[in-house]
Amino acid sequence: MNEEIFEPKIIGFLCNWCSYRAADLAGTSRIKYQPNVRMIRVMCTGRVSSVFILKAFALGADGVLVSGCHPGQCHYEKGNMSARRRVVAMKPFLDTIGIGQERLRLEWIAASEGPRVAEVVAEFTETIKQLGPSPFGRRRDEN
Amino acid sequence: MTEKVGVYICHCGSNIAGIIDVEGLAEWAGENLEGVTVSRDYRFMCSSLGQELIEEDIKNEGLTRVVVGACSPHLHEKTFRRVCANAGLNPYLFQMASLREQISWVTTDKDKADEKARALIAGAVRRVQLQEELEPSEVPVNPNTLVVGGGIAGIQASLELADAGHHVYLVEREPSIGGHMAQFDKTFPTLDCAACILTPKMSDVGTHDNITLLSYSEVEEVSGFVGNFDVRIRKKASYIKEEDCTGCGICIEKCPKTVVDDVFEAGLGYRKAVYRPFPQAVPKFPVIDYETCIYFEKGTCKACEKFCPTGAIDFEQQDSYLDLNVGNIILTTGCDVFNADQIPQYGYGRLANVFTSLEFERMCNAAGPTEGKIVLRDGVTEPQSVAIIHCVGSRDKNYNAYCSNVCCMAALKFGHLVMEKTDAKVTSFYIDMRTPHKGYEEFYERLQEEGMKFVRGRAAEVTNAARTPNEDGKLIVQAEDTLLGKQRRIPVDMVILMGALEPQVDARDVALQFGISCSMNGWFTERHPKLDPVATMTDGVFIAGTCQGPKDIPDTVSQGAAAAARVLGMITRGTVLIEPIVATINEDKCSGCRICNNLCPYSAIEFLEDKDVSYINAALCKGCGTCVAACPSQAISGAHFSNEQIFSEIGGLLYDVVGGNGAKAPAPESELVLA
Amino acid sequence: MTEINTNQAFLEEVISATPGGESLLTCLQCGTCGGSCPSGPDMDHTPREIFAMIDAGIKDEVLRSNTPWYCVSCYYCMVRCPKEIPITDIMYTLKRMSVRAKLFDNSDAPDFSKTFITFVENFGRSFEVGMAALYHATHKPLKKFDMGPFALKMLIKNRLALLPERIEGIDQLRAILKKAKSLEGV
Amino acid sequence: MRYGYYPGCSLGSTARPYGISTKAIVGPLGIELEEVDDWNCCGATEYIALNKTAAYALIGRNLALAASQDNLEQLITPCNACYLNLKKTDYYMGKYPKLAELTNEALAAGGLSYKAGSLTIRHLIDIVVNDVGYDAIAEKVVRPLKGLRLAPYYGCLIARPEMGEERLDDFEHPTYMDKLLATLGADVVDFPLKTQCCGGHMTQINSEAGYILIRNLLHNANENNADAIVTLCPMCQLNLDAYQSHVNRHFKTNYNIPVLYFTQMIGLAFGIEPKELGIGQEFVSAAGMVKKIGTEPEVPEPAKPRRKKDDKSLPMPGKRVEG
Repeated sequence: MNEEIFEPKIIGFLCNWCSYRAADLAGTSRIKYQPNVRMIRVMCTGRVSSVFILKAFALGADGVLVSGCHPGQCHYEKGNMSARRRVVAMKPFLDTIGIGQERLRLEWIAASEGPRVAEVVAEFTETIKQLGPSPFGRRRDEN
Repeated sequence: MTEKVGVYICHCGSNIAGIIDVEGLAEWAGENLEGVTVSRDYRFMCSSLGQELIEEDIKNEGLTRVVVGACSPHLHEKTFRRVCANAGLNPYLFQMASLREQISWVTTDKDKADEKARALIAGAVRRVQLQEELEPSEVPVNPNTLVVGGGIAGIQASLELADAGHHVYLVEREPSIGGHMAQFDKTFPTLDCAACILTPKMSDVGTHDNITLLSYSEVEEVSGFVGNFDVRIRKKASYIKEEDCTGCGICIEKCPKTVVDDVFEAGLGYRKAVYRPFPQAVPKFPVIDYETCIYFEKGTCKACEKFCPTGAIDFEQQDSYLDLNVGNIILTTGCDVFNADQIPQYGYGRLANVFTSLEFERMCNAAGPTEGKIVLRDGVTEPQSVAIIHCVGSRDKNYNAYCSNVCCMAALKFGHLVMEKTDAKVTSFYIDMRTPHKGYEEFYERLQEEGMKFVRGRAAEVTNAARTPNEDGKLIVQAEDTLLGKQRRIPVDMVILMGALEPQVDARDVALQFGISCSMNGWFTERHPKLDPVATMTDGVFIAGTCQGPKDIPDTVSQGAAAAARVLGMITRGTVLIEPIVATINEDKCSGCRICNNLCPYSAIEFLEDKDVSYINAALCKGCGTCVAACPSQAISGAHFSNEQIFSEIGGLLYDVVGGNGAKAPAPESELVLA
Repeated sequence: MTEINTNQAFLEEVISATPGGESLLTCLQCGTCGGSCPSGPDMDHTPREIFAMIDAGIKDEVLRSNTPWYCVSCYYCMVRCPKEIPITDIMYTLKRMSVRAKLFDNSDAPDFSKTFITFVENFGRSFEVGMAALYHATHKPLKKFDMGPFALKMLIKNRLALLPERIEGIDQLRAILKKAKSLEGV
Repeated sequence: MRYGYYPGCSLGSTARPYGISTKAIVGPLGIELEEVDDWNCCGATEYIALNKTAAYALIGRNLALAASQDNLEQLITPCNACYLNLKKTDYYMGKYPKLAELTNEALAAGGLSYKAGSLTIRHLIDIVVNDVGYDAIAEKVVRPLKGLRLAPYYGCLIARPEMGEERLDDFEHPTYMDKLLATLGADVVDFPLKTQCCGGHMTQINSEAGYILIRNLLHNANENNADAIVTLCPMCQLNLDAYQSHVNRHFKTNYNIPVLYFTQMIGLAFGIEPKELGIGQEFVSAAGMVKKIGTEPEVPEPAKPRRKKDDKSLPMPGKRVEG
């Protein structure tokens, strides 16, 4: 797959209560956005361990998006805060192992913020396009 | 381990098939994804025929796993789990891929849509093969119900449940139930008197054997889960011994302190420091307002105590607490009204004869500050002309973008009341007249016949700056009459601002307390906007009335009854299934570091001193997985969201990336690939 | 006689030429702008009508109307608009369009602006005497009668500069404005 | 307190008294104004009517010059139109990247550039009431404006439009000048038209339309028995003052209301000689008004009575009277 039409493969971890529902809302509202983010539903961003994120990169993801409820709106009271601590802590590590912290993004998207999903996906896809393919992502040509 | 996976791709009519090549997708899954033994596409998987299709395959083809690529799991996961169960397959061996919400509805490029669809199916297929049989635990439902908020919604819900023979705890923040409806004089479109239809229901609540009325109280804490909530109520000190008080009202009569009543009288009238919001208040007991009572301020007075015939006054009284256990909760916390002085050009607070809709409701009310007389701020002069301004704080991005639903009809009601009680001319300034209910449009026509004038144009400003003699001493409403395309200045004596309905100021805190979510505006979010309007995402917590969004009395009452019906369903069933998505600790791996102990929001994790390991109480665990992610020694595993399951889902999603091994069988145990 | 839907591109033109113009799409025709406008009574069409006409693509009639020229830039409409439409900026956009399309026949307003900027472009400062003279002489010969004593009185009151001030960096300013105009394709 | 100073064209001519009085009071107030070198006209409301990019570039040049002038951070102007243009350009360049790009491309042709947010643009009265403060002003009042009934007239462009988070005051009914005049000892009219339009350029392009707007303002000020209208904008002052006789002729009225700048009122209260404040240069003479200073007010404000038993009047929102 040649670079000028590089289409990032992004893994998204969305919490069941806010962000995944926001994605549902974006759908029901027929808001169009890039197809680059492939989403995984978790009950809470608190469940998104560093292992998930590293695994995604290890398997060749160009970017990882973690999205949960706004601070204070977490369905489990404060799981999203643990997620934030974890993401913050990981960023420098991603730099050191040569992946680059820009490839990991944390976003608060409430269930009612359908349009926000489209925005975030657009922005993040653009960021990753600028960064180019992940050093770990060795592509096989699709047919 | 070789599983037999069945893959089912739904067309959802053209909703999915219109963008995604569903036949191609099913074919591809069958050919490329290891473990897939059956792969079909069908027009409507959720239809009974679609469901039978899956059941047949499970029985005849011996499927051990099922994947359905259709809509969001939030819509039909339950449906298909039931299908599996019917065919004897554990429902947790099923996985859903949201092809519609996440692809066909949001993607324009068909090829890219197909690519993403393959990824989602691959992810689901790989994940499902590692999913494990789970058994939801069944817990009994406590038949008692907590209703929060004593407005008409809460009253309706409480009576429905109580009449059905179940106990209700009705909590009300104010000294009396009744809510906004109790402030009104008439109700549209039938113009029957609000008090006449409300007060009987209020006294029913007050006297009902199955209702414990907790007025002047607030919910302090909520814990537990559907079927079995623990709730702590704080009963605010009223300094009145209810057991001794006869409600004779002598204390109120004798109280020397008069203050403006900003709550029930909407700031248009006065009350004493010891007060009962209105004569028909339920319960009948007055309360002493700590903030304004002379005794609490200066240490002397006690006039009420001196004159109370039954010695029911108790200045030493403290807040008391009440711990309840209930099976279900109905939130009917209602709404607030827009604070009109935020819009300077309408002059509220600056121009004396500009009133808010709530002030005007009180003015019309025979029991209100003016005994129902419609007068200017001086309290005596009857207006000759009245302007009613719609959409004050509604349909306005500067304040609230939404339509408040009731204002147009309330404006018509006001028009009628003004013309009935005075000789004043009434002009309404509207953007669009919205009367979409039974008998509403007819009411609009009736007001036209009664001579109410309508200017289609949002009032631009209300000013007291007269330009011509006929404007002198008047309030001038300036607006474009959009049907004429001309600017008009209409001099009037009185202006009524139809303020928007807004969420209660503390709505977000309440939502957080009960574990439900709010819309961006602050309205409580229902489980489904059309098909599940009174349930919330939290099982056992229901919502009704204006806390869910602006609505009028008929809709509010229907929702109150609907919520009660949902609760009755739960009570009748008697038990409820708890999702088995909980975390468990492998004692051999646990290092006893206790990191997880404080992380758990529900303190479901305790430390077993004797074994020196942590232990999770499944009954309290809600399955958020925070502890699982945090455990340094990987000793905690989250059912249905294990590392292995998520890893293989990632692998599938990245099927088209070398290293993803998308098409191959999932790696059984997790290896941390970063060497 | 303009027929409806003559120019569907017009709406797009207006939007793209106005910062934040997209919100014009959400106009709900409430008339808050027309109601708030100090010049409302003197306009051929209220701002609200202008927006409906833009939407309908009645380009010529919009650019012929005096509405944008009667805008006094008081910004009432803009802060009151429930859809946060930058109405005043849209009026500026329409002024520019109508000047370029040479469609606004009563040339007083545009020429007042033109006279004004002539001085700005030549001196870097505005200059009332010159303006009054040039504008009223070229424009309202009849009004000269009225303006003569007016200007005189201003002089007596010592409130008119007799000679235009010229800034030092006038060439720099000209270069900037020249570049700006080329960027806008004028 | 040191600020960059952008006087604007009119202060050298039609608004010369504004310039003079400003210079006269900044000293006593401890304000240090450093004029922007070689500033140019802001284009008023006219330039943008013909060219958009050029209009922003025209203003951009001033911003660029000020920002590069020994690291000024705050830019002050006494003219509402200049204030709006400078502030709006800074705000839009921040809000609309494309606009910023074009503006800077043009500025580059003159070897200049400006980054949105480098300067805080403020109106003179903003620093007077907020940085100096009412108390400091009150201390310097030696000649209270007792006996004067003044109508504070803000005009449009200082109150609107919305330009980012921080706002001087309400869009429609600001009160900072009311407070200022009260601080100076004057009796202040609650002027309902305080942010209404003075006619702007209508006096030039359609005098009839312009006169009506001016008439409305004079009429209401007159109804409120104002001894003078106090402005903070050259355009407002010019229209209300210089055209007052035209208006009288046109509508057969006989308004005679002097229109002064807030800086002149501060000067008077500080005991500065009227002449040194440019008083005398106005069309409608303020001599009578000046004489009145110190006399007893004609309309004494009735004190709000406590609510009596028989008082039927309804409580006014915000203004609570307890009984």
